[in-house]
Amino acid sequence: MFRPLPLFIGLRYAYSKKSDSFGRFVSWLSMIGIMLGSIGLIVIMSVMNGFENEMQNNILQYIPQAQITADNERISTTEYPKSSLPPLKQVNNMVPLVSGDVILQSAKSIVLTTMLGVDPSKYDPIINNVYWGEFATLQSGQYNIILGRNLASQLNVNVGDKIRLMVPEVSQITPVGKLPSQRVFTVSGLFSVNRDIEQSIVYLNIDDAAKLMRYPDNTITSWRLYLDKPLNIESLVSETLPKSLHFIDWRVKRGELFQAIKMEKNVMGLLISLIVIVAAFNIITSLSLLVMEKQNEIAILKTQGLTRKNIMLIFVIQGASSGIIGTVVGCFIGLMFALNLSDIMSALGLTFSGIRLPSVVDMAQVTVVFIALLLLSIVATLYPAYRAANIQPAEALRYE
Amino acid sequence: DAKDVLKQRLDKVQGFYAQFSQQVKTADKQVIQEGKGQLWVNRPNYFNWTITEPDETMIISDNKDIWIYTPAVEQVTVMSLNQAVDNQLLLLITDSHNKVWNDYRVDKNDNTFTLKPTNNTNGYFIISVLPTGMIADFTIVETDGQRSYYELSHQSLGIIDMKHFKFTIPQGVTVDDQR
Amino acid sequence: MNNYQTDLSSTPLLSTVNLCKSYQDGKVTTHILNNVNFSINAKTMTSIIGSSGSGKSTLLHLLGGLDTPTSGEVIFKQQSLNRLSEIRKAHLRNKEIGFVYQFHHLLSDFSALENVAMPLLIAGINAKQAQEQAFEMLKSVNLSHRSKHRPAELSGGERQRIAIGRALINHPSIVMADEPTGNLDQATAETIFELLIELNQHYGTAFLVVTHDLVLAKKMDQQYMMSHGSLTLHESE
Amino acid sequence: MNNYQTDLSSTPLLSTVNLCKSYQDGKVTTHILNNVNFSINAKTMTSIIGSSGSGKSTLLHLLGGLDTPTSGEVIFKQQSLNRLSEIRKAHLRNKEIGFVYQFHHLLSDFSALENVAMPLLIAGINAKQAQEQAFEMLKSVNLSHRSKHRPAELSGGERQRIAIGRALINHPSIVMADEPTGNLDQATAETIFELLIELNQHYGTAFLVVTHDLVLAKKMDQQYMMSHGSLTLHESE
Amino acid sequence: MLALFMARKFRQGRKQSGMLSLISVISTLSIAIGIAALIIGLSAMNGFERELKNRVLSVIPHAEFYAENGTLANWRSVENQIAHSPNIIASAPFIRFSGLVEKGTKLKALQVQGVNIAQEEQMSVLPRYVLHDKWPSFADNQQQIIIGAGLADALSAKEGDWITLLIPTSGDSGQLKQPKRVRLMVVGIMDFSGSLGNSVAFIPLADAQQYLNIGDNVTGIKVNVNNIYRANYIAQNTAMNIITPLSVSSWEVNYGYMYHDIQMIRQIMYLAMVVVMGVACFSIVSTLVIAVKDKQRDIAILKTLGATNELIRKIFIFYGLISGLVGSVIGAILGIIISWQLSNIILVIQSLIGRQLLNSHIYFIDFLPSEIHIVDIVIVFCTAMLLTLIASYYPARRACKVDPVKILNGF
Repeated sequence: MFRPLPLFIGLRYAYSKKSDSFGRFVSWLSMIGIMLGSIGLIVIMSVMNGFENEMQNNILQYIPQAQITADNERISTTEYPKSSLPPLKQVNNMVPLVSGDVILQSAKSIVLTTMLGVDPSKYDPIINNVYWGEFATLQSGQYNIILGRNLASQLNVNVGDKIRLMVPEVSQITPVGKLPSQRVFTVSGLFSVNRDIEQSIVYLNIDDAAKLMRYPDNTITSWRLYLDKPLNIESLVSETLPKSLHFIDWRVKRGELFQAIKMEKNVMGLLISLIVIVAAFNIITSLSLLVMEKQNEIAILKTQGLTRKNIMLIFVIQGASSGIIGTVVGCFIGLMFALNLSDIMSALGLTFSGIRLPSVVDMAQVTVVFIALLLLSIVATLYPAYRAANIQPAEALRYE
Repeated sequence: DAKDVLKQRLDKVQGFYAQFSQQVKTADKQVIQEGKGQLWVNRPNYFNWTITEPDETMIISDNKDIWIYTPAVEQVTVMSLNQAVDNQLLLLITDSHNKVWNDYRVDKNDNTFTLKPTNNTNGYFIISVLPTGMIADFTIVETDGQRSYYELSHQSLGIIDMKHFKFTIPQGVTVDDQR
Repeated sequence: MNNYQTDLSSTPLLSTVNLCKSYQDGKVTTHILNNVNFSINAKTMTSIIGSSGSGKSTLLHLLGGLDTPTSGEVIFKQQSLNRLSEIRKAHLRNKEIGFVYQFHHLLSDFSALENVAMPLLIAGINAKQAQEQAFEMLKSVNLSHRSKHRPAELSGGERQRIAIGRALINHPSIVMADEPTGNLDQATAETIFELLIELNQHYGTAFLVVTHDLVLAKKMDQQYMMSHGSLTLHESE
Repeated sequence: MNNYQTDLSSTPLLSTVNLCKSYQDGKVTTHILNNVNFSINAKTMTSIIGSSGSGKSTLLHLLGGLDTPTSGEVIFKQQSLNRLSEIRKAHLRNKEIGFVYQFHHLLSDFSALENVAMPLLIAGINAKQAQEQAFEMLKSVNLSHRSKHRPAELSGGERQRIAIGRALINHPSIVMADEPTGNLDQATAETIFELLIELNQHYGTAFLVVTHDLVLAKKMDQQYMMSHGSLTLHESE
Repeated sequence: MLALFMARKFRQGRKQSGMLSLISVISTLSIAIGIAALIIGLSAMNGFERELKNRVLSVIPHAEFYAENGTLANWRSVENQIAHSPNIIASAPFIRFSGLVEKGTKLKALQVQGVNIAQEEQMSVLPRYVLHDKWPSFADNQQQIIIGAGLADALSAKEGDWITLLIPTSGDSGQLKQPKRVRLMVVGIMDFSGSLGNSVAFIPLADAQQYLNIGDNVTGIKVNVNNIYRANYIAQNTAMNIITPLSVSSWEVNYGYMYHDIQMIRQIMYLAMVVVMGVACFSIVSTLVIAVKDKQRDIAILKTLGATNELIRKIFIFYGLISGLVGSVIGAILGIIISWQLSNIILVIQSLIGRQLLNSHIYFIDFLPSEIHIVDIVIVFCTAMLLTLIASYYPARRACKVDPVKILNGF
């Protein structure tokens, strides 16, 4: 006996032993349906976040996330010094960069990759991944190069070996044919991150790179921006820049893979939401069943002056209770699963084609799923509750 | 025929010096490079091609190897003469007995001669040589229609001092030896 | 305690003005009530006799505002029910009118005490106070020893007395009873009837009892006869 | 046509031996019938009068095998129903006993013809033949013009006649009618009653009619009075 | 069948109580959703598997044998031995090297395969994917090359264009020679409409030997096996009883993950949909229970007319089966129609959102294939009907328990 009344009656109907066991069995089932749906949604989303996050840590962290450059992809540091650039939010560092597509040729093989001409004194994420040689060896005029482990093995070179570096974009047409700007470099270090990055970038000294690119003095390819959250590049790119400058963002080269992951996330989400929709349908049917069962008692409550609104409230509470419990329990279990997915997976001996499933929980997403399911459970009760409120007492009581 | 006439004229000049200006256009007539520099030639197979624009480069053949020196990156690349298969025009000009002549058909139109490769896989050359053997200009046409036009000026004919064809490696320059 | 000694003794508590009601069942419309005119004074005991299916229950539902008449009016304390909003009618049913049916219609999931207290809870009275008043009512229907039991554990007579207690808990001006003793054996019916009379004297609540039991009907202050949808005053005593 | 001129004239078609029935409702047992002993001969019309709730319908259901007595026996054609299996009793209801209720109880989803033919279909007779026989029956209750109509489109009287037709379609030995004219106005009640008598003569089916209408009851061969669970023969004529 | 006739009549008659008709619509709908989604999903997976076979497994060799290091010298005897090993249905020598290709200012990395033209025709369906059937004009010693569509787009090269192949040349004393530049004419373009064609090129075997000047050596021997899914196992066995040391690799190394992913998604989809159908069938249960309650009076009447419990149970089982059947048929039809037109539907969607759903740089096909297998539909249908039967059993049993006495004498 507690206030408010609809809650008191609704919950008593939901969990009283006496009421027809079958009705409660069906509402149990819709609770399980919603629970399965919420677990599925949360786990799938977290795994997809995991993939995105892994992508972000493995790839976006190392390749230039965003760059500011002027016409034909070069910018003079005298005309646009670092100080002249507007402060941009979520940018935590800005360093000069000379970059371009280069051909690396060794005795054994010839590969295409991207060179990053960097100033060794400034920060670069690869520093603590150099496992052989020193990042500091990239001094100007030394013509040293630091390769990824995978690339080095493809070229069959080691620290100390010589490889030829050619810049196809910058070539000079001579009577002896087209001579690409090229030079022999000495491998002065190797880094190891992951197969993708080890093949995608090589490090040179910024001045050596500028010479190779035949840049005039004080000219670099771009100002390289380090972002807090490279994944939401949209907000950065929309900021205004001085007239002749423009952004280059990582999506130019790497956007496709992210699109694919996002697409897969949506498709999986759709699939799982089918379970939730059908479970919501189940709430409607099981609640209607209960309304049919309780027809006479509703009539009596009406004779005692219970208003239609309260009757509706009773059945919303009654119906939603299974949905809400299903959602709460489902989201909780889903969260637990998502948070320590790998241990659960290994415990069960499940592996998805051998790869470890990364899982990162994004609380914002979980809350959205939680609220959406709560709303769905409540909305699903509206129709039967409305029917209950509209029961004609005269008719219900007449049959008795 | 035209080939003999061309050979005869070229043999008249044992060596010469000239300044050149270069203009390279794509098939759709877009200028993609303009250059300047000087040229020293001693037949057979000696030439020194010093480009001052767009990037300073020296291409020197001492009848055995070709030295390509790019001061900007402090490096000289050396490869054997016959290895530089990429462009036979210089060989044609500097050595009329070279067997490479057999791969070319020559047509004559007044003082301009067009040399077309027999298996017409690569491009072709157009060269205008005055009866005195002095080369006024020449054009290299690539298979994709790209045309490099070289105009010679300030020619002075006569044997060139051999020092122009001897490359001494400057201090601190890396040698990219491809022989 | 609701002050029931209002100056109503002159004007009737409840009256109907040529009240009609008919049901559309497929192509056939059956006329249940045609032109019923009658009135009930406060604190009186009135009975309506008629065979089952003669429209007695329909009349009760119309008087209680549970159903809307096809034509005509029901006046309760000088207010016509037709003009009241649904919420005002619900409020009226909660405060002014009690219902008792042949079948007890108690809420099977609630204890006897909770069933009796329900109208109070609906009226918004807090749980503790509602429980006390309900317990008082259970005493006056001498069932205080059964307050915790569920309807299923009670006898027919006991259930009917709980139903009556529930109908009176809010001290309504009138209680509509539709065949209250219909399901009971002779003896229990008698005790129930005595209880009604006693509560009428004690709380001054008017009773409108629909029954097919002529014996009980005669004991009321006023008797009406209902046959085929029309109501006639039945002179007696 | 079922050959009803069996040598039953001497032994009673249907009889009860101190039949009792009581309902356990929570802790309370209400005794509906106590020690009913009576018998009905084939082809006779018998009526039972009694107030509603006096156990008339319960008796009918026990006689029809729809309900099992608390004690005592119902004998139908020398067979005690208690010993029959559920299926045999269902078979008996299908072939030997017809039911007619106050409320017509027709199947709202089926046409009049289909309603009447239903017992035949249940008995396993093929649809075409069942329809023919049903049409014949509709003629004998002069409703052949309404065969395609649904119950919703028929009047009260028409619906009751369809119900009677349905009860007789399988030429049962006896038809139990529970207040068959309860819902009808006086005139229609008369015609229905004449129809019953006519069908009794025509098919020789015994009728056991439960009614509170003394006038109709008197027209039967035998009258019984039911009050408070016991049955007494009511001398008349 | 009386029960069926009754069930059908009862179902039609359910119009009156609004709630019941809506509920039965909902339950039929949820079954239809479950079935349609499952059929579409399974057809899509069948489609992917078919495309995997046609576009990938029938083009790349099932397995390859190559020398421990460098090139295979006496490859003819090795090929002979391999060809006669069990389960090997075809074999051919091949050369593979990675290099760069340049056209004008554009430069791309690629993997070049030297193939024996005649043997390739038997081993793979590659010729079928060369556009404007240019395959016949592909001949030895013509400085010809066939490149993938993805590569052609990247270089904006079309048939007849000349491209320069940069091949690494290692001088004998190991110093770094200028990469060898070979001018080749694009004689044909292969369109796999998927990621396979992005970095692949074919040249005649003899030409490859000449460019790499490895004389008569080859990189290795490629084979097709009779059971593609045991390619690795067969290759390992064959290599064991051949004296020359050979290392082995099979399609599973680079493309196996595609096959396993398809199977995994298929399992997940089937599981999810069985849950959906299970939950859907239970809304049938509640619909039936409501129907039983709604038809309580009719059941009582039928009992008075002598209907046995068995008949009543059959009536309501049919009642459930009919709603299940209606749901399943709608679902199946919907599923079949959508699966049949899946590729076009996706194209329409793509044009609406303006973006390619399956990006040809990442997925091995850039369209959504679909192939309806009758067996899938039969299984799905039977599962649905079975679940409906189970779901109908409980309410049918409740229908028999209706006590006519309670209902009929209520008046």
